[in-house]
Amino acid sequence: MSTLIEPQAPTDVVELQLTYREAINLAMSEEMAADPNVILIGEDVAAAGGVFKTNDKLAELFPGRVINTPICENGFTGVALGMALMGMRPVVEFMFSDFLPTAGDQIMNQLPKYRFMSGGQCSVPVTIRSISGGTGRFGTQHSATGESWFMSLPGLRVCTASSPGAAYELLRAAIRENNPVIFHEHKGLYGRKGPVRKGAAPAAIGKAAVVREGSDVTIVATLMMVERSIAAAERLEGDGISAEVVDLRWTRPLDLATVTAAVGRTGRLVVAEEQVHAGGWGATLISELTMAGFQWKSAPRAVSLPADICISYSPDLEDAILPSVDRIADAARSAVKG
Amino acid sequence: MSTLIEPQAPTDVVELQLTYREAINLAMSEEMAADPNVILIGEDVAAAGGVFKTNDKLAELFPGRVINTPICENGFTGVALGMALMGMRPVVEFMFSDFLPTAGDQIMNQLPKYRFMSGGQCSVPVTIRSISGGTGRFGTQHSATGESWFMSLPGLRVCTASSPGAAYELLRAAIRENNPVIFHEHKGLYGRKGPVRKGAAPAAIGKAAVVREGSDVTIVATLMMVERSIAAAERLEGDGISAEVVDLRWTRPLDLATVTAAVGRTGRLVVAEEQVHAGGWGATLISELTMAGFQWKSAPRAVSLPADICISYSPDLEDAILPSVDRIADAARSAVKG
Amino acid sequence: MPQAAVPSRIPDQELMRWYRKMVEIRLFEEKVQELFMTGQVQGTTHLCQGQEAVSVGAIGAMRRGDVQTNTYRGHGEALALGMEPEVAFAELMGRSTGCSKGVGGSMHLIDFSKGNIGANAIVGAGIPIALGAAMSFKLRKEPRVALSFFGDGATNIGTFHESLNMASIWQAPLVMIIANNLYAEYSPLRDTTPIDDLARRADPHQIPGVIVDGQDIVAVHGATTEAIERARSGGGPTLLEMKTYRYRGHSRSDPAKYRPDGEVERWRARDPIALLGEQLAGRALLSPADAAQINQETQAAIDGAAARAATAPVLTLEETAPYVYAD
Amino acid sequence: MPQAAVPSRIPDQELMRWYRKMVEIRLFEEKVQELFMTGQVQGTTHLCQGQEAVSVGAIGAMRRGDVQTNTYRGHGEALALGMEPEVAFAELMGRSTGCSKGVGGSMHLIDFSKGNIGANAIVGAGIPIALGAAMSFKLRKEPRVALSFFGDGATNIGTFHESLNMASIWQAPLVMIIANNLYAEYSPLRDTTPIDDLARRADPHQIPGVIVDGQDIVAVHGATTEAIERARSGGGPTLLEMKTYRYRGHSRSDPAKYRPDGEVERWRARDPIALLGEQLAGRALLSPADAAQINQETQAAIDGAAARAATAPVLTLEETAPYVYAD
Ligand SMILES: Cc1ncc(C[n+]2csc(CCOP(=O)(O)OP(=O)(O)O)c2C)c(N)n1
Ligand SMILES: Cc1ncc(C[n+]2csc(CCOP(=O)(O)OP(=O)(O)O)c2C)c(N)n1
Ligand SMILES: [Mg+2]
Ligand SMILES: [Mg+2]
Repeated sequence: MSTLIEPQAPTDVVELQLTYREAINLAMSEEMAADPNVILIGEDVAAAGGVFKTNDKLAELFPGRVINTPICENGFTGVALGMALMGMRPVVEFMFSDFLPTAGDQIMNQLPKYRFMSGGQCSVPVTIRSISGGTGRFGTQHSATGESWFMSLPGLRVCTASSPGAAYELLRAAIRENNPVIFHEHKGLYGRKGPVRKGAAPAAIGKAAVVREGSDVTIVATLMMVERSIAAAERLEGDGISAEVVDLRWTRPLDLATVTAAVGRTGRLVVAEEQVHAGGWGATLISELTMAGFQWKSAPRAVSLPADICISYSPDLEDAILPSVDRIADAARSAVKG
Repeated sequence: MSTLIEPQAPTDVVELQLTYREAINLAMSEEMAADPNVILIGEDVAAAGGVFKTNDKLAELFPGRVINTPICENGFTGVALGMALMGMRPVVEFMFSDFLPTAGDQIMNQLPKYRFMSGGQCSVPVTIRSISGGTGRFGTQHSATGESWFMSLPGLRVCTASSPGAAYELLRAAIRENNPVIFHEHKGLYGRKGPVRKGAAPAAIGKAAVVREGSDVTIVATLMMVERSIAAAERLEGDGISAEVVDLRWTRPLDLATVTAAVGRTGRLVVAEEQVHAGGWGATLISELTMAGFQWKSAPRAVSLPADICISYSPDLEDAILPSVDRIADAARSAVKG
Repeated sequence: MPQAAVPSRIPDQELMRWYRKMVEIRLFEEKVQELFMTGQVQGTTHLCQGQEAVSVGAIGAMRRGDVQTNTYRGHGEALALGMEPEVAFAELMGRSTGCSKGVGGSMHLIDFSKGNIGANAIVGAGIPIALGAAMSFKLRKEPRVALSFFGDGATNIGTFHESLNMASIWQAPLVMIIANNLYAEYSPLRDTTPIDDLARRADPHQIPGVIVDGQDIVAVHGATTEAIERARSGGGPTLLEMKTYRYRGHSRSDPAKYRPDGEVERWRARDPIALLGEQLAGRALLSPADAAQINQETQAAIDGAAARAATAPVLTLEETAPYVYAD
Repeated sequence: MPQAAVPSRIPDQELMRWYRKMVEIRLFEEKVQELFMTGQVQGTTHLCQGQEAVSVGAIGAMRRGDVQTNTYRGHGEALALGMEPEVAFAELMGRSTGCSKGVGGSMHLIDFSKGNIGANAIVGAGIPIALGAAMSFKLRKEPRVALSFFGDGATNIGTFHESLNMASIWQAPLVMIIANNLYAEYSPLRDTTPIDDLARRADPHQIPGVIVDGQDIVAVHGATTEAIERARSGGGPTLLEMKTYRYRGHSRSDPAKYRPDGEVERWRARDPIALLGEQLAGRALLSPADAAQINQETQAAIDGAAARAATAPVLTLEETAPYVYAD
């Protein structure tokens, strides 16, 4: 991670090959270098660098600005809110997204509503970085993505990062955003390597990205499901099916424009989601498109977690429950071929 | 509330005219009389009878079984879970549904997952009675229905009561259910009077109810939106439009069978929901029906809270933000007439 | 348990200002009750009559740049921080001229320009928020202090303890103020809390906990000044327990029948306004006629403020949209 | 701060049982580490080596019908409660013969039939659950007690304090046991907690807090017996702080570099198994040869259990569905 030792002001865009972990680390160090109000707080974020080591070296590079907390998610999320009210831009790390509910009050009643209740007197630039998702064999209480838990809350923004490049550009956008953002990292992606455009502009808030073009069917996905959808699309090529893949990126706000344009090109939609369909962004997208009178060439499909089964520890069971490349490809195939 | 003084074992069905508050009180006292394991805990539930007085006399009728708690929602929800593991059937009152997130961990990580994580060794018969919704001028942090917040969680059941009769039959079902149920009462309905079939069987878990028949358009609603939908349907009669109203009753599980049959009769759907559309049961219903290949006569419509505005205290603003009879009728009319 | 130190002598002028402010709060709350009865204020309100010395005394110890959070029972703090009664009434009436444009209401009298950075409707939630403000001061090496006001009932929710612990390890410039009015809604303290002296809850977080006579504004001011100056000079947080009482029920729908006979009367015998009035009389600063005149003037100002507030417009839903997201 | 009373004399047989059980736990955990390295156990594990006396001593004080909750670091409690190592290994390997059918894994060794009503992966969450169990005993007038095991780090989360408060006002038959192993993940206690003696946290909830030498199983057993019997006889809850240490890092991915030089060695010098071994040797109950034989026998049993566990089948997804909802 030699790129991180001497953070520089972003100048020209340089393409690097970084892991997802390194991309997050780079985004953190650049934003901390650019603005002294950016700080990082959370459990074991300092010397230890976080449980998934995304914060490596930050404590050394930015003395006093990387702050370990006791175990008290609701409390330290409230602390971040208070800091933000006084002009700081705290980034808060949650070790696992399953712990977001332990800070339920601050996340649902405080962060999103604080500005509103005051009649717009303040802003709340807090970024919660939360470690999401399965494949780790962490069992029932440590494997949720939680990417749609808070998508109904006005005042909040919810972001998901699917690749090193996306993580770099999205995290910088989240930190610069003047409203609270829950930023989901996927624990199964930390080791993935990919291109990162160092120095590129932060991503646009609320914008989805077409990550693969195609003409027969559109697959919309987030987090780890994006790479699985791309793999499915590659596999479908062999069947003569051209699949487009959209990385949704934000579950609040939903980028209906990009998704509608994409599905408009293909007429067919598969949502690939590492969550139960009920109450999620996949259902919301399908509902919004249908309400807008979209003419489906074939009924949209969802590849999701089962409605009524929890995630197990057992590796075989975890593999069986997560949407697979096969299941995504099958859904897309049946959307096209019926 | 003389019906409550001497709870009797339910025998024949007697139709009474009760308020929603009295219906809940009757259900509580009957279930407490029927099973000594049923107890009630929460803030000020005992002598005070709860902030909305639904627990009137219960503490006197059932000495030692109505237990006041300190203000610590996460803690006392965990207490209820522990009691349930030992064979009790605790009912927990949350003063306002906005406080459910303060017990986020117990509600999202413990109640629904406890049985699963143990490989089915236990059951968790906890009922959370939660006071939901607007019209009270309670402002931004005391007006949520929260009826869809937990609808994605396997292991949980989520119920809503729209009338005195429904409240009576549903609450008794919830208390008898061997799995955790979040039972939503609407604070704007406590004074409503209506028929209650005392002694009738508890409602079926997960079953919606057609509360008004009609042939042109189906309106699906919960809580206070049910009476507003019925009022809208009555108004639509004047326009020659015959509207069916379905009280969804459960947001987990969703009764797709009843809704599909209903919409199958009319071909048109309006969801009337006191919540943001994104991530809610309305979106999920529309998505499920569309994925199942439903042939819409016209695009389904949602009457919801705005996606990006919070609820205000100001009475005018609260009235403006809540879905009104007019808005529901307009949506149904446009579904039918285009 | 340390008791508050004997306060240094307060200038007469200052005492008179406090007296007037307490009267203003008292009459403001009376007016709110009246407006409630006539439907001009709706929903709920949580009046603070009886607790005026806590709000005015503690806030009197703040300096420019200091901030505080409070609760749904926050009218006293809002007025003590200098909110105009008209602005507060407008908020309670849901008018656009309210401090929070009428979207907040009685539970959210907020004014950032006066250091009033939050009035929270969730028990306990304001405490870590104040701690966060304090930590921003510490990190930026600004000589500023944050206060948080909350009730006895809030000392049973986890967030309070989490905040004590963090405040201690970080030695944050924070002063936590319990207005122990002996009740949380309908529950007497002893039903929900196994101790009487809540200041003890600071101890296992290695924070000084101080019991203060919350009816004696001079004691309140003295103890808070000491805590604030310790915080400002790097000495870390303090927990102050103000022993006080609310004369009315929890909220407008509560007749407060659960109180033992004579309790209200015993507390009224130590009314904070009367106590300060006696001191002022002792110093020949306030005659009965002066007191009557202050009451009269204040009442007139309150009545005028309420009347003016009632004429302001209400926002449309669209006009509230910009308050959701900042640009 | 009360120190544990001098315990009454424990029968030799019982001491020998404890010794064997501690060795079983020690070797079980070694085997888990090995299985981790070979990929037969995946995800994460949190080993309890060094803390065996806490689990075995405290659980030795329970009677039939008593229950307890513990945490992700709960292998010691599970085995002390009598879970067969094969069943535990099977759980860690995700097999259908595991106590939780393999759906739970290392963090959820649960067996209701043995009073093990929960192993929780959320810090602090098991405490109110144990309190609920205790309250059900109290309401039904059953002479049963609930225990809850958790770590030092858990004393900073709100739920812990909420539970102390409720346990006290209700005088619940609950014994809360802090295994203070000086670290919460990578954080030394002193970085996150302003005090050393966590038993103090009981005080402002009017609960006895007792400091116990967690390496001395006789002391652990004595203090827990006293607390349990007080609870059983209506005397209310107790908070026990067991001073102990984990030899390994927090979880399998942690090399525990953050420890000061010599610390592990100092704690190993007071190894709970060695300490009890010395006592037993002093009573002529355990020769070096006996100890070696126990080790050998236990190792063979552990190896056999792991090997057998590895042959069991894994459930299908459909087979796990009935564990979600009860009928
Ligand atoms: C988390 C939460 N639970 C419950 C409530 C409902 N509630 C509002 S005020 C109150 C009592 C608070 O008592 P206390 O802290 O003593 O403050 P006081 O009202 O006496 O000023 C309760 C239970 C709430 N607002 N937030
Ligand atoms: C609410 C919550 N926050 C964070 C975590 C992550 N986590 C798991 S164990 C642990 C440290 C707990 O330390 P302690 O309570 O001392 O127990 P020990 O691991 O030392 O046995 C942390 C932070 C969690 N599981 N739950
Ligand atoms: Mg109080
Ligand atoms: Mg520890």
